[in-house]
This record gives sequence, structure tokens and C-alpha cells, in this order.
Amino acid sequence: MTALQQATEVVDPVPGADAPHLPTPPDLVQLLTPEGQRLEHPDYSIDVSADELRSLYRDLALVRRWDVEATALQRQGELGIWASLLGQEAAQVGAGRALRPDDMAFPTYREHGVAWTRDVDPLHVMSLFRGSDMGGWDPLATRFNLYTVVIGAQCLHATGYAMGLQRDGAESAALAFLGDGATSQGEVNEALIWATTFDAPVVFFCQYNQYAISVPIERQSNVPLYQRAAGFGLPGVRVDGNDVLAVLAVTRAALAAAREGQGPTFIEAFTYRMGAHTTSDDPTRYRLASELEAWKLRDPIARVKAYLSRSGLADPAFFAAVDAEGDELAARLRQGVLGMADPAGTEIFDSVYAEMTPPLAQQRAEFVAYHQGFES
Amino acid sequence: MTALQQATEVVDPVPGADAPHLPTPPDLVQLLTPEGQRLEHPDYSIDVSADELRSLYRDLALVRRWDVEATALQRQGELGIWASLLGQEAAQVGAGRALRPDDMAFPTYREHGVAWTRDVDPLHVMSLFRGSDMGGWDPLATRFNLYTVVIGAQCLHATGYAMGLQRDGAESAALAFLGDGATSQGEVNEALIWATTFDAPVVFFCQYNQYAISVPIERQSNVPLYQRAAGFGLPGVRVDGNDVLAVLAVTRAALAAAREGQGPTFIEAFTYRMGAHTTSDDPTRYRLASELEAWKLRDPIARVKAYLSRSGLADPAFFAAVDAEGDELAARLRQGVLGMADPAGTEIFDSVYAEMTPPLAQQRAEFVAYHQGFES
Amino acid sequence: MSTETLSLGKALNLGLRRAMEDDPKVVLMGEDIGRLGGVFRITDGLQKDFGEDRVVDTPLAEAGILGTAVGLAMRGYRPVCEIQFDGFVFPAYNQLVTQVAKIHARSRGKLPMPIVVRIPFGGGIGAVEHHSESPEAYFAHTAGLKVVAVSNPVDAYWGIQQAIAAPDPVVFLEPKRRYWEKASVDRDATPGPLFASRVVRGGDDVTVLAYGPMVKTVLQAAEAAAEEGRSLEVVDLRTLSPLDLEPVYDSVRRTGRCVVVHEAPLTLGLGAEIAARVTETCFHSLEAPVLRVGGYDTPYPPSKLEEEYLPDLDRVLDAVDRSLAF
Amino acid sequence: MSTETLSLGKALNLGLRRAMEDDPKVVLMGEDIGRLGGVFRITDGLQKDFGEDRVVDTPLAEAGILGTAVGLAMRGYRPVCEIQFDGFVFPAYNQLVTQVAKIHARSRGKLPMPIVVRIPFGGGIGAVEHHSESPEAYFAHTAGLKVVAVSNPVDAYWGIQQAIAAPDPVVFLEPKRRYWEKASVDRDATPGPLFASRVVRGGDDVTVLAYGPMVKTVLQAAEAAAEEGRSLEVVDLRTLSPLDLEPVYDSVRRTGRCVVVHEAPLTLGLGAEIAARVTETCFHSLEAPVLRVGGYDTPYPPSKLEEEYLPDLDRVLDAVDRSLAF
Ligand SMILES: Cc1ncc(C[n+]2csc(CCOP(=O)(O)OP(=O)(O)O)c2C)c(N)n1
Ligand SMILES: Cc1ncc(C[n+]2csc(CCOP(=O)(O)OP(=O)(O)O)c2C)c(N)n1
Ligand SMILES: [Mg+2]
Ligand SMILES: [Mg+2]
Repeated sequence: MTALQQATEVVDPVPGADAPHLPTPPDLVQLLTPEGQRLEHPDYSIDVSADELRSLYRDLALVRRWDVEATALQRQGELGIWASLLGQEAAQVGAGRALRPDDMAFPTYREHGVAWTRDVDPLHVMSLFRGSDMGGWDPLATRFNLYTVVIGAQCLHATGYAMGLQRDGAESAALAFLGDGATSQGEVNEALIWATTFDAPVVFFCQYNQYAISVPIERQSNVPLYQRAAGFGLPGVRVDGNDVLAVLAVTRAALAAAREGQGPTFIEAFTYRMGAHTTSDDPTRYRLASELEAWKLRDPIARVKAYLSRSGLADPAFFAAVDAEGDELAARLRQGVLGMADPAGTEIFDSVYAEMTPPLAQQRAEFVAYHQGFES
Repeated sequence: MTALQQATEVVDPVPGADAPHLPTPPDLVQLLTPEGQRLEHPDYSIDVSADELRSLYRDLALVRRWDVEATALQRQGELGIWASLLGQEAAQVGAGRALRPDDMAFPTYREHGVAWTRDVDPLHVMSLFRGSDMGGWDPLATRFNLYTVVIGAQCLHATGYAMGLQRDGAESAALAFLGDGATSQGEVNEALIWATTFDAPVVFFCQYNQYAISVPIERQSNVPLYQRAAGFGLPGVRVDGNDVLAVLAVTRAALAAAREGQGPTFIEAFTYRMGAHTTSDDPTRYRLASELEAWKLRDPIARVKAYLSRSGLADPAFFAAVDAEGDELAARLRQGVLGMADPAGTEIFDSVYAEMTPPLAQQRAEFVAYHQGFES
Repeated sequence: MSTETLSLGKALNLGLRRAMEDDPKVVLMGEDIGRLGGVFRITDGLQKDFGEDRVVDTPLAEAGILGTAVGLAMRGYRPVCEIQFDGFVFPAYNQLVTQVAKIHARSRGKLPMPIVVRIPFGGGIGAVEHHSESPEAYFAHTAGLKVVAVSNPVDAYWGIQQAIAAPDPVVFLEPKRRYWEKASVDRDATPGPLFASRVVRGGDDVTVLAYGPMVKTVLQAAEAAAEEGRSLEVVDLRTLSPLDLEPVYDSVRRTGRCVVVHEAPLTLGLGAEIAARVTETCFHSLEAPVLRVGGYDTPYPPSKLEEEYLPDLDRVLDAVDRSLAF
Repeated sequence: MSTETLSLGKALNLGLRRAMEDDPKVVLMGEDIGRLGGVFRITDGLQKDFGEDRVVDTPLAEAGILGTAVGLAMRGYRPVCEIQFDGFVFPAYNQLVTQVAKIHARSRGKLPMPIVVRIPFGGGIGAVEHHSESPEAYFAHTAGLKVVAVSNPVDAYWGIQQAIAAPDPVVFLEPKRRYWEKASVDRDATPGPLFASRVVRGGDDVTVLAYGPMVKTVLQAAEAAAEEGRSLEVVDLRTLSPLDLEPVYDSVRRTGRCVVVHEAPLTLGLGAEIAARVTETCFHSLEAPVLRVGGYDTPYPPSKLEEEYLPDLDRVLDAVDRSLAF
């Protein structure tokens, strides 16, 4: 039985689930089955220590805990909106952990898991969703760009950044994140052209989470997304996005190739958005609950836990400790969000330009005077 | 010896020519070699009567004659600019002749050869380049859209039109023209996505004439353009764009498939822009004369003439008659251009809207009054 | 009786439905407008009733939406495109400005271009970046487009139908934060013209102009001003291109004072054009310069700051005071 | 002696060269700018001397040019992007408006965005569609961008260097029909500031403003007016965003009359904003409304009609007459 058959097998028995989006062999790279069984792959072997495995588990679990807390905070009105990563933890943690410190990541608006691996303070992400700023972290210091809301725009940024790396003679790479829907944007396709034309050290990491809000893949492509790459002359790989080891291995290989001057790669991480598009969304309008049930059996965290347990690499105390750490994290985040100060009104004006203009300075002065008028 | 070897063979002996852009087997569909030898192709057979062959020759020759005359008229200041089709006659006549009357063509700014096959009066094309209008023909009556100058924009129009054909239950197709440079535009790639997503009856006809102004293909793609198609899930075909029979056969087949509901096709016509990009351009700045010399041996008209002569399908009198017709045409066009009346100033205002607006009507009235002021 | 109380969003939904019933050539296109009914549910239920060929969930690419709409229009259809949020119209900008706006002129009238581009616009909903912008000046500066902004359910119901019936491309701006505001709509009434402004409150002291979401704000300001004995005449501009300023000129000739209010950044916002025209036309009647209240010349701020960014009742009254003090 | 007679185009070429010599982080990007030297030869010879990594012939996609420039800027480069013609900036509009203009604010200053977008703009060269447009108002309405338009070789030479050195994104508009106009340029001089307007001819009767290609037209009009005994003060605006109107206010307070001239369509062109501001600031000094001379509110016409479309000396004088007649 191939890895893929094993992977799909667990889905078949779910009553009522049509599980319409399962890949067919031999396309999917998988190193850890949904049941937690390790597989070998001829092109993508990986050697992970027990420590590393446990720390991957920890990342996955904490990122999910953060996500759950953020969703709760949104429900309570503390965040304006939240874009949940539920179900995509392995794709994001795997890709993020493949980065070296000198690499640069270009996220969309959902890569909280990558942010985590870049040591971005979750509160700096949540302040964006609260409406206090547009992301509180330092994108250059963390080498994690600010979130980009306009679908696909960051793919060109990543490519340009990679062209800069080339000119600097830096042995680093850029990692651009995008969604399945984003592949339809002209700019994303231009990024593929630029990347191949200039052999730029950039990797495109597409999380195919089955939906662009309500729209399934049939509206974006009639061939699997990783195959798009070949038409532009770059390698395309499809990886089980719910398998953190496979994602890590595939992304590491692609980044290494980019750093070594072998040019760009397009990775399709086959995964599922287990939550709503955002807290404003109502997925019951466009998909069956049974679909989610089917995907629960492919949960990205459960399989790592199963593997760690079964192989004796972690004991119940370890899992309990991670749980406890998650609760602490959640408490810290909750407290942090509740305690967030509102930004000063003058921030509207202060960063529009590096060199403030006289007319804007005047608007700012009038703004200050007007609001002082109310106070006095 | 394969068709392709035959095709390339004639190029090799040219002294000094590096002929850098010759395709490698087995990609190129060819039915008539540069020496005028008929070939068979397993997928693209074609049965052309002697009449049809002669009339294809006539189209090619007259279109070139028109082009030469237009270039001369530009040099004499009668046209503001001219975009020559020299060298691309077979690609354009072949594609144009593949259309049925109910099909609709969407040209760029260079498809004079297609215009000719749609019975568009050349003067209606030249009035555009003279600056009298933006194309004088009726795009719906001729089923030949107006020229589109913004690179690539027409590919989406053609796709949308094809979606309209679908909705109408019409068994017709749209044919979108584009250049090699245009393939880099995001919108063009979006058109491929739309076309495949909706299985629209549209054919993309890309004239790979080796340059986007001065820029060679290396700056647009690192794989042959027809391979771009596969990444989007549509068939891609490369045809010898200097072989009118092959172009006719390939385009006919693609249009037929589209009409029958088999969806879009991407055709790359491998050809060469023998002239400058436009009369404003100076190609000596970016390409060697030897390249042109090499391509002259692949001339799209010479091979038809050779075939017609050698096979006895046309005699010298026929060629002389076409020549004479060409001279008549040129004379008519020259006279027509010289006699073109300048447009009335009020045309600035009159077609902006289907329903004129009061403020614009006022501007128009002021314009008229102002100019009457000068007259009186 | 066909009079009922409808939200602005529901009025649009019913207006679209009626337009689709009236003309089989009307096709809706956009992201998530089909099964989901649009993120604001403006197209709710329409795909179910009219099918996937007439209510098209498109790929995620705005240039594609507008560009294919052009082709459909050439084929005799009347595409109605939804742009999901104001800030996402820019990928379609090339098609809108170089194609949709120019094809009628390019073809000297031979190619019809009856495309409607629906855009929920403006701020005040506590959203993240790009979901609260007011790009109308870009469109109003573009010859070949017509631009309207509705402010209430009645205009929404009729306006969307009139825009669809119009032979020219219309950018149809919907004040997203007013989607849930209700009014009584008589669906048997005969609507007034689409491209016309309207005096929505009579007054003598200052003429105040607004459109879309700011009409309500200005009406509230007029209410407050009335309590202080100041009488504001309020004009709902409704059409931003062409502008219909005759009623404004009439008003300003009486009041001698004019204030224009919009959410868009001040510089080169609609207020600039209106100030220029009103001043040129009513120069001798003006007792104060036309004053403008708008967003600041900055990107739309994070939502915690939007109340300070957006014109509100107080800022309108402040401008009225300044006008009167001239 | 470094003073020599240069055409505007050559001055740009030398200015770019000097900027590239001064700062190795300056990278030029655009279509056909390398081997060909650009369709107007503005980058002639630069790829030969600075190599393909610093003078980049790009794929044919304007969004790609601007979008990769953003990434290069984040990496510490100073990209100078050429848009081949005004009408082809729109595919890049999304990157320009939603990214280039907003990233500095989005990052609260943490991400530098020193990008220059060079655009040959305006008409008068007998070209086909999309090669003669004046899109400057779109940029000036976009907070986060700075916009300048040069009118002469001296400003071209210094201005392009100053724009490249500026820490903010600058849309740099080049009056293509003046590329061949010549002037004496002292390359050792100390230039004045980039973001400042300049009185280029003193006068007492009417203040006339222009920028880019229209400065020459207005100066010719002033010459003609002088012969009829009318004294025009001419201001070259130079910076369209931010506007620098203090010199204009000073002038208008003296003359009491103001005319703004540009090629762009009248509605919501720069003239609208200037009229609004001048009126607000100089209300009591104005003896006539600010009058505007511009292109009509239509697409740019076929070139046989461009002389009738574009403001010329006569239309400027006509507006001056109308202003004086108020
Ligand atoms: C240019 C643009 N158009 C529309 C939107 C609205 N929008 C936000 S997310 C989204 C769907 C994105 O789908 P996908 O790329 O698959 O990413 P996912 O949300 O699934 O992670 C849409 C349409 C946007 N943000 N930007
Ligand atoms: C959007 C846009 N950008 C730039 C241009 C300027 N331009 C005109 S033709 C051309 C090259 C086109 O090359 P290609 O697509 O190969 O067509 P060809 O001219 O070779 O037929 C360019 C860059 C344009 N017309 N439109
Ligand atoms: Mg998705
Ligand atoms: Mg070409």
C-alpha cells in the first residue's frame, strides 16, 4: 500500500463525507501518515532528532492554542476580525521552520504559524486584527514581512527582495506565501515569470486549503496547482500540507536550491481550512459539515502526537507540559489584548511619509487643535 | 530527415548568422517547408484546393504590398506611425482564414493580415495610424475587434466574448491575438485561467516574432511559450508561423474544438518580425543584421510561391496578375490616405458616452463657440 | 401594496433581482457572489434562482472580472460586476480606465459598453486595511465612466436598475456601512432620473453637499444645527460623474455658503471639483469660500482611529461655523 | 566649466548616470531601457556602463516592475522604474496605490520605500492611443505618493537625482514633448529643493500656474500678453504632491486673479484642487474665480485632433481675458 493510499484510506469510511478533494498518486509528498506512521520518500528524506520533533509538536500545539484564543477574543468583541489558521498549522510551522534566520518570509494575512516560527510576538499580530495598527512587529528585524491583504501582491515583493539578495551575493532566500485563490491573480503569475526570468532565489508556498472564501478550486484552475509551475519553467511540488515533516523537508529543499542559485520552486501544500474564512464568514452556506469531518481525520497535530507517543519520543508529561504552556500563552495573550492601549490619533499622520510634507503637517496641526478644542 | 530538420537546414549555411531562435524537434508543426515542399503531419492534415492555395498566396502578397505602402506613407509623413507585419504574413493570413464568418477576432495593433481576411478596408486601418480615428471599421459587422494598444488587454475581452457565445448557444469561437511579450502581462495569464475555468470557446494565437520591441524571449519566459498552456490546463501547440498551411490547419483545428465545446487552445506561431517594431523603432540597436538574413530564407511568401510554381498550380501569369493587383491596391491606398479628411473637432466629444452628459454637452458647446470665435 | 420596509442591502438585492427578471442579458459576476450570496449578501439567492450562467462565481482576479465583462458587453450582455471591497478595485484599474471607459469612444459608438461595477465603499465598519476606502475621485476623473453613489434604500432599489439599464459604464458605489439602514420602499413608484442630485432638506443659511454614507451624517448635522437656529440646506449629490450641480448653484445663490463633505482624502476629492465649479459659477453670490470636510490626506487608518479620521457631525458643524464666520 | 547646453532628455540621462555613480543601490528597471536605451533613449548607454544588474530590461508587465521594486526597496535598493508611456501605468496601479504608497504607513516607518516611477507624460507628439495621457491627478490623490513634474532641462537634471535621493516614493513626470528642448545646465550648481514651486516670470495682472509641458506654453502666452500690455505672473508648480502653494498665494494676493493650466481632463484635474485651495486661502483678495484651462473631459483624442484638445497659447489668453473681465 502506498503512502497515499494509506493517507486516503482513513477518509473513506467516514459516513456521508464525499471528501471531494483528495489527491491521487503519485503526486503527494508525505512523510508522516494521518495515523502517525513515518514514511520514507525517495526525493525528500529528513532526519529529525527527538528534540526537534517535540519542538515541532510544541509549535503546532501552541499556534493552535493562540488561534483558538484569538477566535474567542474576537467573539467577545476584543478583535475586529480574526483569520483562523485552524487545520493549516503543519503547513505553516513546517514552512516557517524551514527558513534560516537570514531568509525572509512574505506572508498573506493568515500565516500566524509562520509568524510564530519567526519569533513574532502574537500580540503584534493581534493588534492588527484589533485595529490598533497594521501589524506591530518589525518586518526587517524579524525577517517576516507585514501581512498583505491585497491578494497576491506579496509574491512580487518576495521576488523583488530575492533579486536584491542576488545582487547582494547573499546566500539567502525569500519565501512567498499565497493561497489557492491567489493563484488566479495576474500579479502572482507575473511573479512566477519574474522569478524564472531572473532565476531569483524565491520559493512560492501555496496553501491549497480548498477554498477562496466560498469558492472551490474549480473556479481557479482545472489542473492541480503545483502543475501551474511547469508552464513557467519552474519545478512544482505537491506536499501533504497536514504533514509537518513533509512540509519541512520539501520547503527546506526548495530554499536550499534557491540559495544555491538553482532558482525558484513552487510548492503546493495540500491542506484544509478547518474553520471559517474569517470570523465574519459562515461556511455552512457553501460546504457540508461532512467534509470537515473527513478532514478531521487528517488533523495535522494529531498525527505528530500519535507518532511521538507510539515511538516513545514523548510521554504524557510532555504533552501535559505543552498543554499547560498553551494555557499560559492564552492567558498572556488575552491579558495583552485586553490591555492594549488605543493608538494616538496623530498616528494617522505620522508615518505616511519618511519626510513629512508641509500640507500634511498642517492637517495634523489642525487635527490636534480641533481635538484640543473638545478637551478644553 | 524530419520536417524540422529540413526547415532548419536551410538556415545553417548562412554565413555569420547565429540564428539563435530556431526551435528544436519535435515541437513544431510544419506542412510546407521553406523550400516549398509539402509535408504531412499526423495531427494536422489539411486538404487545400488549388484555388484556395492561390488565394492564400494572393492574400499574403497583397497584405505585404499594403504593409510596404504603409511604411512608405509613414516615411513621407502621411501616417503618424506604422506597425509593420513584415514576416508575419503567414501567421496572420493563416489564422484569419481559419475563422468562420461568425467567429470573432481580437487583434493587437499589428494584425493587418487578419484584418484583410475579415474584409476590413485597409484604409480603415490606416486612418488609425494616421491619427484620424482609432480604427474606422465596424468591429461587430466585420467580427474583427478594434486594435488594442494596451498589451494583452484583448485576451480577456476575447474570453468574455466567448463566454457570451456559450450563453447564446452559438457554435462560434473567439480568436485572441497576442505577442510573445504580452505573455508576461498578468491579464493575459488571467485570460488563460478564465478560459479554462469556464471552458470558453476561445483560441489564443500568440505570434512569437522573437521580440517585444527590443526585448528577446529570455526576458519573458525560460520555456517555450506554447508550454505555458499546460500549466493552466489547456493544450498548447507550436506551429511554424511562416507556414501558412500549418497555421491554417492548426488554427482551424483549435477553433473547431472550441466551437464543439472542447474548450480553449493556446497556439504559438513561431515567426519573425522582419521589420522594425514600428516605424519609430531602430532595430539595429538590439539585433544583428545576420539574424534577419537567416530569417529571409524562411520567408512566408517565398515558400508558397515555390510550391505553387513547382507543383504547377500557378504560372507566371498568375504571379504577375497578383503583382499588378498589389500595385493597384497600393495606388488606391495611397490615394485614399492622401485624400483622408481630417476629423471634425467635435468628434472629441461625440462618442464618449452613448448618452451624452450635460456637462460634456456644455464643454462641447463652449468648444464650438470658441472655434467659431476664431472663424468670425 | 408593494411598499415595504427594506434595508439598503435588501433593496439592492431586490433591485438586482428585478433587473435580471426584466432583461435576460443581465449577468452578475464577482467573487463569492453565487453560493455565498456575496460577503454582504447583496446577491443572496440569485444564483439559486437564475443559475450559474447568470450569477457567476469568478476566479479571484478583478482584472479578469472587468476584462471578461468587456467581452460579454460586446456580445450584447449587460454585465454587473461586484468588486468585493473598495480597496480591491485596483487590480481591475487597467481594464476599467483603458478599456471599459474608452471603448465606446474608441469605436465611435459602435461597441456598446453597458457595464455596471458595483463597489461597497467607505469606512466605519471596523475593518482591516483596504476594506474602508473611498476611491470615487479616481473614477470621476476618468472620462467615459459614469459614477453614482446611493445613500438610501429607495435610491438603491431604483438606482441599481437604472444603472444596469444605462447604455454607458456605471461605477455604482454602495455605502457599505449603511447596508443595514432601513426605509420604506414603494416598488411601484416611478423613480426620478439616476444622474441627478437632489435637495433632501431645505434650508437658508448654508448649503451642505454629501453623497453615499455621508448623507446621513450631514442630515444629522442639519438636525443639530437646526436646534441651534441654523438652517442647512442639504443636497444628496447622487451622481458624481456627470455632476449635476444646477440645484447646488440655485441653493448657493440663496445661501451664499457651501460646504462639501466626503470620506475620501481631501486633496483632489470630489470636494475640489465642486468647490472649483461652485466658485466659478456663483462667484458673486459667495460670502465665504466653499469649505471641504473630508478624510485626511493619508491612507485609511487602522480601525481604532477611523472615528477620528472620518468626517462626523461635529466636523460638519465646525465647517458650517467656519463658513458662517467668514 | 560644467555648464553645457542639454536637451531635457539628455539632462535626465546624465542625472540618472550621476545618481547611479553616487549610490550603488540605485537600480533602473523597465521595458526596453537596457540595450535599446529606452524608447526615448533616456537610459541610453547606462546598461553598457553599469551592467545588466543595475539597468534591468524587464518582462513586459508593469505590475511586475513596481511589485519587484517594492521588494528591492525592502532590501535596501533604490529602484527607478520607467513606465514606457503614461497610458501604460495602469497595469501597475494596484502595486502603486495599495503597496508602494501605503507600505511606509503600514509599517509605521519600518519599511523604506524610496522608489521613483518615471513616466513620460502628456500629448503633442502625434501618437496613437494611450501615448499622450496626463494621469497625474490619480497619483496626487493617492496619499503616500509624492508627485513632481519637470518642465526644463535644469530641473530634469537635478530633479531626477533629488527624486532618487528622496526617502519616499516619487512619481516623476517627464514632459515627453519637451524631451528635445534645450537649455544651459550648470552641473556644479547647488539645486533648489525638489518639492517647491517657482515663480518663473514676474507679473502683476494675473497669476498663471502650470507644470510640465504647459510651462512653456504659458510662458509663450505671457510673452504674447505682454505685447498687449498685460502682465502675467507665471508659476511653475513643479511639485504636484505635496503642493507648494505659498508662492501662489502671495502672487494671487497681489494679482487677485488666477488661471491654472494643464493637459489633463478638467474634472478633478490638478486645477480643481488648486482652485479650491487658492479660493479658500485668498478669498478676500480674489477679483475673479480661479479659472481652469485643461483637456476636455474625454479620452485623449486621435492625434489629428490633439491640437484642438490641448490647451494652447490662445486658450490660455482666452482664460486670462475672461479672468480680467470678471
Ligand atoms: C485583490 C483582492 N481581492 C479580493 C480580496 C478579498 N478576499 C480576501 S481573502 C479572499 C480569498 C482568498 O483565498 P485564498 O487565496 O485561497 O487564501 P485563503 O483565504 O484560503 O487563505 C478574498 C477574495 C482581497 N483581499 N484582495
Ligand atoms: C501595457 C503596455 N505596456 C507597454 C506597452 C508599450 N509596447 C507597445 S508594443 C510593446 C512590445 C510588445 O511585444 P509583443 O507582445 O511581443 O508584440 P509585438 O510587438 O512583437 O507584435 C510594448 C512594450 C504597451 N503598448 N502596453
Ligand atoms: Mg484558500
Ligand atoms: Mg513580439
